[in-house]
Amino acid sequence: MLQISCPYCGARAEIEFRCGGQAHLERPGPHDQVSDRQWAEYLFYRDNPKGVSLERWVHRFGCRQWFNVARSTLTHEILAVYGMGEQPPQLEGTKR
Amino acid sequence: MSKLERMSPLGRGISATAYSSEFVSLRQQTFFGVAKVIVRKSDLLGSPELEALLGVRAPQMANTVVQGSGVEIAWAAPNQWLLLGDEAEVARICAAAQTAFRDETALVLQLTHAYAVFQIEKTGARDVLASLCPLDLHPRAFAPGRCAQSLLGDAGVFIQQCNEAPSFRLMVDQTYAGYAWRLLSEACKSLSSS
Amino acid sequence: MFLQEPKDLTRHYSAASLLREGFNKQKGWAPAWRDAAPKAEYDAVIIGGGGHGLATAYYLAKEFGMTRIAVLEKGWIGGGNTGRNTTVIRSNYFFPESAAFYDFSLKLYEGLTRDLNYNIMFSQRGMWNIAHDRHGVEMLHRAVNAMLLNGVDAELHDGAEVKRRIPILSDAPRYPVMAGLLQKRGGTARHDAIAWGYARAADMRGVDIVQNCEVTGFDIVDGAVTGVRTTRGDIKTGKVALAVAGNTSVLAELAGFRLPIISYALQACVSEPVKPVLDTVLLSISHGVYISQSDKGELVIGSAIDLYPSYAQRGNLPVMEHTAAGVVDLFPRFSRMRFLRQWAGIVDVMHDSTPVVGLSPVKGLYLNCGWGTGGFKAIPGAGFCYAHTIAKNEPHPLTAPFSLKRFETGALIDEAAGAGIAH
Amino acid sequence: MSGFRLEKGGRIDRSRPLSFTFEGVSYEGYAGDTLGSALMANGVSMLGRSFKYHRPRGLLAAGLDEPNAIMQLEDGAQARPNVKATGVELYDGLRAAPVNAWPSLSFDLLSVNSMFARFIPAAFYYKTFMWPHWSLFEPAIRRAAGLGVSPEASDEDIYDKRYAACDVLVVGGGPAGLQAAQAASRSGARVMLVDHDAQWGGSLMASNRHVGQDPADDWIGRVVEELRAAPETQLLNRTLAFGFYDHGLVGLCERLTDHLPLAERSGPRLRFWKVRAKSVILATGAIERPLVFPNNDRPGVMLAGAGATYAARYAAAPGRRAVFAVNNDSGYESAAVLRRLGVDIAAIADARPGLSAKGAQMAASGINVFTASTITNVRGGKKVRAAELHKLDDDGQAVKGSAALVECDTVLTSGGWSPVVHLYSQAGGKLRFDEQIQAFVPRECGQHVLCVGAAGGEFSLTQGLADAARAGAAAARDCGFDAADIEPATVDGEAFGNIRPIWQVDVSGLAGERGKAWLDFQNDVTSDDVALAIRENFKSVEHVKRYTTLGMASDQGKTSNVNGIGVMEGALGKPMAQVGTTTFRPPYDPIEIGAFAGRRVGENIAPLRPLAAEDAHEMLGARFEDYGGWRRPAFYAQDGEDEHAAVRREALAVRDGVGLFEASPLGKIEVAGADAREFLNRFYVNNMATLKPQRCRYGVMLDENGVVLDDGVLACLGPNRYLAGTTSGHAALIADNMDEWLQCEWPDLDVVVQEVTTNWAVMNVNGPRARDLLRKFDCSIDLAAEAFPHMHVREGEIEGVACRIQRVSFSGELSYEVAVPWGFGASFWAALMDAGREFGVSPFGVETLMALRVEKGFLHVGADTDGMTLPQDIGFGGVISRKAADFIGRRSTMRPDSLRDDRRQFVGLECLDGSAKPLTVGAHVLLPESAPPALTQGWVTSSVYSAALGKPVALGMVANGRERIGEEVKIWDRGVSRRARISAPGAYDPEGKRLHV
Ligand SMILES: Cc1cc2nc3c(=O)[nH]c(=O)nc-3n(C[C@H](O)[C@H](O)[C@H](O)COP(=O)(O)OP(=O)(O)OC[C@H]3O[C@@H](n4cnc5c(N)ncnc54)[C@H](O)[C@@H]3O)c2cc1C
Ligand SMILES: NC(=O)c1ccc[n+]([C@@H]2O[C@H](COP(=O)([O-])OP(=O)(O)OC[C@H]3O[C@@H](n4cnc5c(N)ncnc54)[C@H](O)[C@@H]3O)[C@@H](O)[C@H]2O)c1
Ligand SMILES: Cc1cc2nc3c(=O)[nH]c(=O)nc-3n(C[C@H](O)[C@H](O)[C@H](O)COP(=O)(O)O)c2cc1C
Ligand SMILES: [Zn+2]
Repeated sequence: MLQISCPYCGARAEIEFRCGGQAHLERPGPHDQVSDRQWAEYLFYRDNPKGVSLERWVHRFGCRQWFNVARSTLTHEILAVYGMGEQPPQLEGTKR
Repeated sequence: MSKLERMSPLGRGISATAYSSEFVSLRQQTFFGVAKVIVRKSDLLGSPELEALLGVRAPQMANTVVQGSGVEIAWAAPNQWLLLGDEAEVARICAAAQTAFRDETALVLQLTHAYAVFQIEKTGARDVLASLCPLDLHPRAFAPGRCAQSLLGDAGVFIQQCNEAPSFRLMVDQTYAGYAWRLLSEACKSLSSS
Repeated sequence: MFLQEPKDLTRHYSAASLLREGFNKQKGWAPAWRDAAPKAEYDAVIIGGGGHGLATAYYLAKEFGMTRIAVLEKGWIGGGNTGRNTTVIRSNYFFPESAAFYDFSLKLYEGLTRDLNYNIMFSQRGMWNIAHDRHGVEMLHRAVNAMLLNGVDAELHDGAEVKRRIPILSDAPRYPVMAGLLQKRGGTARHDAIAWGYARAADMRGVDIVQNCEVTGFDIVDGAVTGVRTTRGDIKTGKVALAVAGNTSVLAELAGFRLPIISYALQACVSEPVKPVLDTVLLSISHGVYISQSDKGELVIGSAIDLYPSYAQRGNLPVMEHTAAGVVDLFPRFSRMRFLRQWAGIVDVMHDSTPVVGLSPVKGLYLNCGWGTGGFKAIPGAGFCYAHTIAKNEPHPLTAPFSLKRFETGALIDEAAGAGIAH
Repeated sequence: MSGFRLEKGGRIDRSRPLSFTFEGVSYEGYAGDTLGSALMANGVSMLGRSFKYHRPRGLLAAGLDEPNAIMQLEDGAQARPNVKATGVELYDGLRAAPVNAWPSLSFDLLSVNSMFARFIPAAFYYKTFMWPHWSLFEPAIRRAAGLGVSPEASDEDIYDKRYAACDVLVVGGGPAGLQAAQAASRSGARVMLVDHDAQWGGSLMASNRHVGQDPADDWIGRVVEELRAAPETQLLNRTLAFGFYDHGLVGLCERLTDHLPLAERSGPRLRFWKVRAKSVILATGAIERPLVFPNNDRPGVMLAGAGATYAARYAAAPGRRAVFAVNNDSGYESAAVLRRLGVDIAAIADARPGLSAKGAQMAASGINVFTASTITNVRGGKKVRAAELHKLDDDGQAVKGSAALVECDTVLTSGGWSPVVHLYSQAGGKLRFDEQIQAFVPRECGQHVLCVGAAGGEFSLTQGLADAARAGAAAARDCGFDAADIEPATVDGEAFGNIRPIWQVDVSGLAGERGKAWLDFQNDVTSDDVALAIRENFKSVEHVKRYTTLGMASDQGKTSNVNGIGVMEGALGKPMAQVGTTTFRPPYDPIEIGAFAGRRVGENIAPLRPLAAEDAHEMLGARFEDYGGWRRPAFYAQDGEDEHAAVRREALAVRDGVGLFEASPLGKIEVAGADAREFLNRFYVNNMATLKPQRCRYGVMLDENGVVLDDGVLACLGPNRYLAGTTSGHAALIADNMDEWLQCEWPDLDVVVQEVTTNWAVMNVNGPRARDLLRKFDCSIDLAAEAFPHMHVREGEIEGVACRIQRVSFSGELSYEVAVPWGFGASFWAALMDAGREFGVSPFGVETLMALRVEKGFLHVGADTDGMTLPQDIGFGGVISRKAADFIGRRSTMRPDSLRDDRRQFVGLECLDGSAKPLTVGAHVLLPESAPPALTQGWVTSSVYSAALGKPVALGMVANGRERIGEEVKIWDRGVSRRARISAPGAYDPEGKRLHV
C-alpha cells in the first residue's frame, strides 16, 4: 500500500486516494475543429512509461484536492508531488 | 396536525447508542450542529465579516481546529471549513454568513442532518480507531486541536481530537451511522477481550 | 536439422514413452525445445515468449509454412502473464465479433492437447458468472441470449439452482446469488503447459526459441522495419511481431509510436492445497473475484488490478483484502483456508477491454496487445489469427475488428458495457 | 525416530500436562510444547505422507520451515487444514490428524505410487493422459492431490485488523532482533518488535550459550523486560510478519487465541496488522539446509539444529542414538547440545577434509568424527535403523569401499544455513551469493530495510549482536532520534570454520540402487527430477521450479530452494549466483483468508444505507432490496401479495389517487458561483445557459467518451445557485467528476460545489390527488397549478421546517418532490401517510416506480442505457444540434461510429401476442424470420405489466429503431420467441396531459 503525500494533508495511506491517470493531458478544442485522431490521442493514447510516470491523484477521502505526482512505475517510489497546473520538476527518466 | 419530529441517525436498528468499558467509551452525540463554508477566493477567508462572525480567524493550517465564539472551526480543504457546535449557534452563524457572502462565490450550507457524530474516549480509543482507520493517531502525530478526514472502514470520516484524555469526535455521513456504529462497537468489544 | 514431424518416436509423448523411460532412468528424453542462439537473419521475428508469441510461431510454421522464424524472449518462456494467470478459459462474450473469435480459440483449446502432443490439462468443468441483484440478473439474461445467438453454449439458472449445483456456496451471503450463467465448455488449463507445449511443437517445426534475449530497439527505414536490436546482437528481418503483453507500450516507444494502453498490475493468489472441494469456475463481478481449484488442490483466486499504472509485477494489500472478503462471502468455509502465495502480472489494458491484433503504424511491425486481464483463453485463437496477419500482411477476418482504428472511429467493442465483464 | 521426553530441562511447564489426540490416539504433552515436540516426546515418528509418492514422513524441522508434518486440526467450524505441527502450540484437548493418507498413516493405499515412482518422474502428467481424453483421468488425479480437507462449516471466528505506524519495526525476536530493538528503543523512538513464536529468544532458546556473563535465558529475560517497560515500544509475540509491501508497509498476522483450548477462546482469533514503518530491521534468522542423499526423507532424519531445539527447548529428544552428517561447524554445536542432554552421538560425518577447531574438540571428547565423509543412505523404512557413511574424494564423490554402517535411531544433518531474506526480497531488495557461507544474502534495497544477525548472513553471534546494536541505533537516528550507540553483548567460544558445499551427495560411484534423494520433501521433488528438468531444457531456475514444483508446496521451499539451486549449479555448470533464486512472495507462511477479509464480512462488506423512514417502510410490509448500496423498498406486500400484484396495486393507486415514495437517495449537489451557469452548461448535454431561477430542467451528462453517464434534474435556486440532481447510485461519482473538472480542467471558473444528498430526505407525493394531500400541511409555498407549474422549484417551510419542493415527475402524474432535513424525514413520511389516509394514499416502491416510468417511456440510465449508449441513441440528437457550446463528451458524439444510422436506439416494444406476461428484460430483438445463430437487432431493456393500460409494455434498444417504428420484430429469449412491434416509447398518456394539472 502506497503512502502518498497530499500537498495539503501530508502523508496518507493509498486507500484515501484515487489515481486519475496521466497528468498534463491537454483537452483539444474547440470541439468542431478537432480531428478524430487528435481526439483519440487525448482520450485513449497514453505514454504508459516504464519508469517515471507523471500522473494526477485526488485525495478522495481527505481534502478532495487534485494534485500531480511523479512516481516510478517500476519501484512505485514517489519522486515528487506538485500542484495542479504546475510544471513537473526536472527528474531523471522523465519524458517531455 | 402535529409538528414534525427530529430523529437521530442511529434512530433505528441499533439497540444501544453507548458502549462503555474500562478502556473505552463510545457514544452518539445527537443534534450536533455542522455547517460547511466554502469560498472561492482565499482572501475571503481573511474577511473581517467572516472573522467577526466566527469570533476568530478561520484556521489556515491544514487539519487544524480553532475555537471560535460558540462554534469550533475546522479546516476541511483549501478555502473550506466546517463549523461545529451547538445547532442553534451554527444555524445563526450560517444565516449571517449567507447574507455576508451573498455577492460572492461561496456556499454556506448547514449539514447538520448529513452527519452522524460519535464521541470515543479513554485509553483504548486510539486502538479502536486504529482497527478501522489508517491515520496515525499517536500523540506524537496527532493531538488536541488536530483534525483529519480519512476512512473508517470503507466510509469517509472526519476525526477531531478534542482533548488529551484522549477524546475524539468522529463524523460520518449519517447513512453510514449504523455501519460505523457496528464497526466501532465491535472493535471496542474486541479490545476488551484481547 | 530438427524433426519436422511430431510423431517421431524419440520425441512423442505417451504412456508408452513414459514406460520406456521408466526403465531407462529417464535418460532418453530429448529437450522439450532447443536452446537456440539467435541467427543473424530471420523471415520473421516474434518478440515475447509468452503463450501468444509461441502459439503464433507454431501456427506460422504449421499453417503458413514459415519456419525461418524466431521467438525472442527477454527472460524465460512463459514467465510473463502466461505463467501467472488464473487460467480461466471461456467464450461467453457478448458481441458477435468477440464471440466468434473467442469461441474459435476455445475450439482450438479443445483439440490442443492432441495437436501439440502435450497434455495441457484442459478441464471443461464449466464456468459460472453469477449475479447478485436484479440488474445483474437482467444483464445475465441479455448475455445468455447474446451467447446463444452467437452460437455459443450457455445456460441460465436461478439462484436456487446455482446453489444446488455448487452446494458449498454461502447460505446467507451479503450479496445473494440470484442467478448464474453457465458455460459448460468453459474451464481451466495448465498455464505453463500452454507455453511449453507450444514451444515444443514450434521447435519441432524448426522455430528458434531464443531466451534471455531482450529486444532493445528497432531498425526502421522509410517507415518499414528492417531488423531488431537485442541484448544478444542485431537481427535482420522484414517482419517483426510484438507479443509482449504489459510491455507493449515500452516496445512501441522504441519503435516511435504510442498506443492506447495502460499497464496495470493484476493480482492473483493461491491457497494451500486441499482435497477436491470446488469442481467448477465461479466469477462474481460484484465481488471482483473469480475462483477455481487447480488439479493440485489449491484454490486459484483471481483478484482485481491495482488502480494505478505499474510495471512492478508485485501485488498490493488493499486489493487482496477486498478479494478475501469476496471469497469469504461466497464461501464462508474458505475463511479458514490460507493464502499460500500472492503475485501479480502486468496487464495491457485498453479502454474497451478488447485487444488489437493487426497492423501498426510501422510497416512490417505487427501488434498483438491489449488482452488485459483476459488473454490466456485467446492464446490459440490469437496465435492462429496473428500468424495469418504476419504471413499475409493483413488481418485475419476474425481479428479484423480488433484494430487500432476503432479508437478513432469510436467503434469500440466494449465487453464491459455489453456483458459486464471487463475481459 | 524413537523420540522420547527428557527427564528434565526445556522450556516446558511440567506442572501443566495437556492431553491431545493424533489420529484418534490420546497422548500427553506439556504447556510450552508444540504439537510437533509433543509427538516427538511420545515417540510418534511418522507424522505424514508425502504429496505424490505417499512416503512415510516424520519431522524435519522445528519451525515454519517444516515440510512434512502437515496436520488437519479439529473439525467443524474450528477445522484448520494443512497446519504445520511445528507451528502449533499444544493446548489441552487438541485433536490432530495427518493429511493425505488413507485409510491410515501406517497403511496408506496410495503408497503404491512409490512403487511406480520410476514411471512418474517430474511433470509426467504433461506427457500422458492424453488418450482418450484428460477428463477421464482428471477426477482421480484430483482426488489423489491436495493435502488436508477444506473446513465444511462456515467460519464463526472474528478477525480483527489494526493499522499501526512506527519509527523502527524489528522483525524477529532472536538475539539480533532483541539487541536491535533495545538499541532503537532506548532513543525513545516508536519501536515495534514482533516474532511469530510465542516466546522470545529465537535460536538462543536452544543453545548452550552465555551472552556476556549470563546464561542466554537471563539475557533474553532482561532485554524483554526493558523493552516491555519502554513506553514507546510495543512487543508482539505470536505475530508473523508475512509480507513486505510498498513504502515501508509490513503486514503482520497476530494469533490471539489459536494456542488456547477451544473452550477458552473468545474475542478475535487473529489480528491482521498493517504497519507503516519508517525503518525496518529484519532479524529473521537463518534456515538450516538438509543434506541431500538417498532416502534422506525417512522419518528420523532431521535437521541438526532442529534436533537440538527439540531437546533443549522442548525436552524432547529425537532419538537415543544419533548420527550427524554435516558440512559446517554448526552441527557440532547441535551435537554438543544433544550430548549434554543425554543423547548418544554415534558418529559425526563431516564432509570437510580436515578437522575444524570445533570438530577437534568433539573428537577429543571421545566422539567418532569422520572427516571427508558423509552419509550415503539410511536403512529403515518407517524408522531409522542405521546410517551408511562413506568417505568423499576431492571431487565430492563417495568413495567405493569406504563404507561404514552405523546403527542409530536418528540422523541429524546440516548442509549449511540460508538467511531468511524473504521479506527483504519482497521489499525489492536484491541478493548476492556469498561464497563464504554458501548462501544468498542481502545486497541492496530501495526501501529502508536492513537485515541483521543470521538474516544478514552474519552467523557469528558476537558480530551479529554488534551489527544489530548499531543498526537499531542508526535506524532510530534516521527517524530523527538522538540514539546513542549501546554496548552490544558479547558471546564466547565462537569459532567458525568453513563450509564445504555438497549440494547433493554423489553416490554414482557406489554399487547398488540407493533410491532417490529428496530436495522438496512435501512436493516429493528429488535431485533426479531437477536433473531431468535440465535435460529437457528447463534450465532457468523458474522453469525448474514450475516443471518439478520444487518450492511450490506449503512451506514454499524454505528448506529446499537453495539446495535445489545447488543441484542446478552442478547440472548446469553455472555458478549459483548466476542460477539465481526464484521470486520470494508474500505470505512468508500461509495466512488465513479470513484474516485478510477482517471485519469486511456479512453486512459490513458493503454497508447498505437506510432511508430516512426505514422503520415506517418496514412496518408497511416493504420488501427491501439493495439498489446501488441503498436499502430500499422494492414494493410493499399486503396480505400475502406477490410482487406482481403489489406493483399493480401500487401503480394504480398512483394513477388514480396518490402514492407516496421515499426518494431520499436522489443525488443532490449544490453548485454556486459567478460561473456556475457556464460550468453546468459544459457539464450537461442540454443547454443549461437559459435555465431561469425557480425553474428545473431535465439533463443528461456524458463522460468524455460520449457515453451517457447520468441524468437528472437541474434546478436553478437563484442567480448563480443551482441544485443538480443525479440518480441515486451516482451522486458521489458526479460530485467527484465536478470537482475533477473544476480543479484539473477549468480552474479559472468561479464555481464552488458541495454534495448534500444525505442532508435532505425527499418524499415524492405522486398522483392526481398529490396537491390535495400536500395542502393539508402548513406550507409557505403556494402549490396552486398556476403559481407552481410543472418543472419548477420552490424553497420554503413546511410545518415550520425548511423544505425544498420540485415539481418533477417520473410517473407522468402530478408530482411533488418535497425535501426536508433528513432527521425530519421519518416524521414527515408518517405525517404524509396520516394526511393521505382520506385520499387512499399508497406507499410504493422502486419496482412500482419502474413500472410507472416504463409506461411513460421514461429512460432509466443504467437500465435502458449501458456503457455504449450515446445521447443521440436516446433521442438527444436534436438537443445537441441546437446547442452551440462544447460540453463534456461532445466531440465523441461526432465520431464516425457515433454518426452511424444503424446505431441502437431507444424505442418502445409492444407485445402482439395478447399475453399479459411482460417481455423478458434481456431478451433480444430479431428480425421476424431469423433464428439463431443470428445477428441481434437489440434487446429489451425495461419491461412491465401496465395495470393502467391492461397490457405489458416494454422499452428497448433497437438498431435504427426510431426509423423502424411500426415494424414487427421477434423477441427471442432462450429459444422462445414472441411477436412484438417497435413503437415510440411511452404508451401511457403520450401527450402528457396529466402532468400539467
Ligand atoms: C493474475 C492474472 C490473471 C489472469 N487471468 C486470466 C484468466 O483467467 N483467463 C485469461 O484468459 N487470461 C487471464 N489473464 C491474462 C493473460 O494471462 C494474458 O492476457 C496472456 O497470458 C498474455 O499472453 P502473452 O503471451 O501476450 O503475454 P506474456 O505471457 O506476458 O508474454 C510476453 C512475453 O514478452 C516478453 N518480453 C517483454 N518485453 C520483451 C522484450 N523487450 N524483448 C523480448 N521479450 C520481451 C516477456 O518477458 C514475456 O515473457 C490473467 C493475467 C494475470 C496477470
Ligand atoms: N553456526 C552457524 O553456522 C550459524 C548459522 C545460522 C545461525 N547461527 C546462530 O543463530 C543465531 C542467529 O540469531 P538471530 O537473532 O539472527 O536469529 P534467530 O534465528 O535467533 O531469530 C530469528 C527470529 O525471527 C523470528 N522470525 C523469523 N521470520 C519471522 C517473521 N517473518 N515474522 C516474525 N518473526 C520471524 C523467528 O521466530 C526467530 O525467533 C546466532 O546465534 C547465530 O550464531 C549460527
Ligand atoms: C494456476 C496457478 C497455480 C499456482 N499454484 C501454485 C502452487 O501450488 N504453489 C506455489 O507456490 N505457487 C503457485 N502458483 C504461483 C507461482 O508460484 C508464481 O507465484 C506465479 O506463477 C507468478 O510467478 P512469480 O511469483 O515467480 O513472479 C500458481 C500460479 C498459477 C498461475
Ligand atoms: Zn488532502
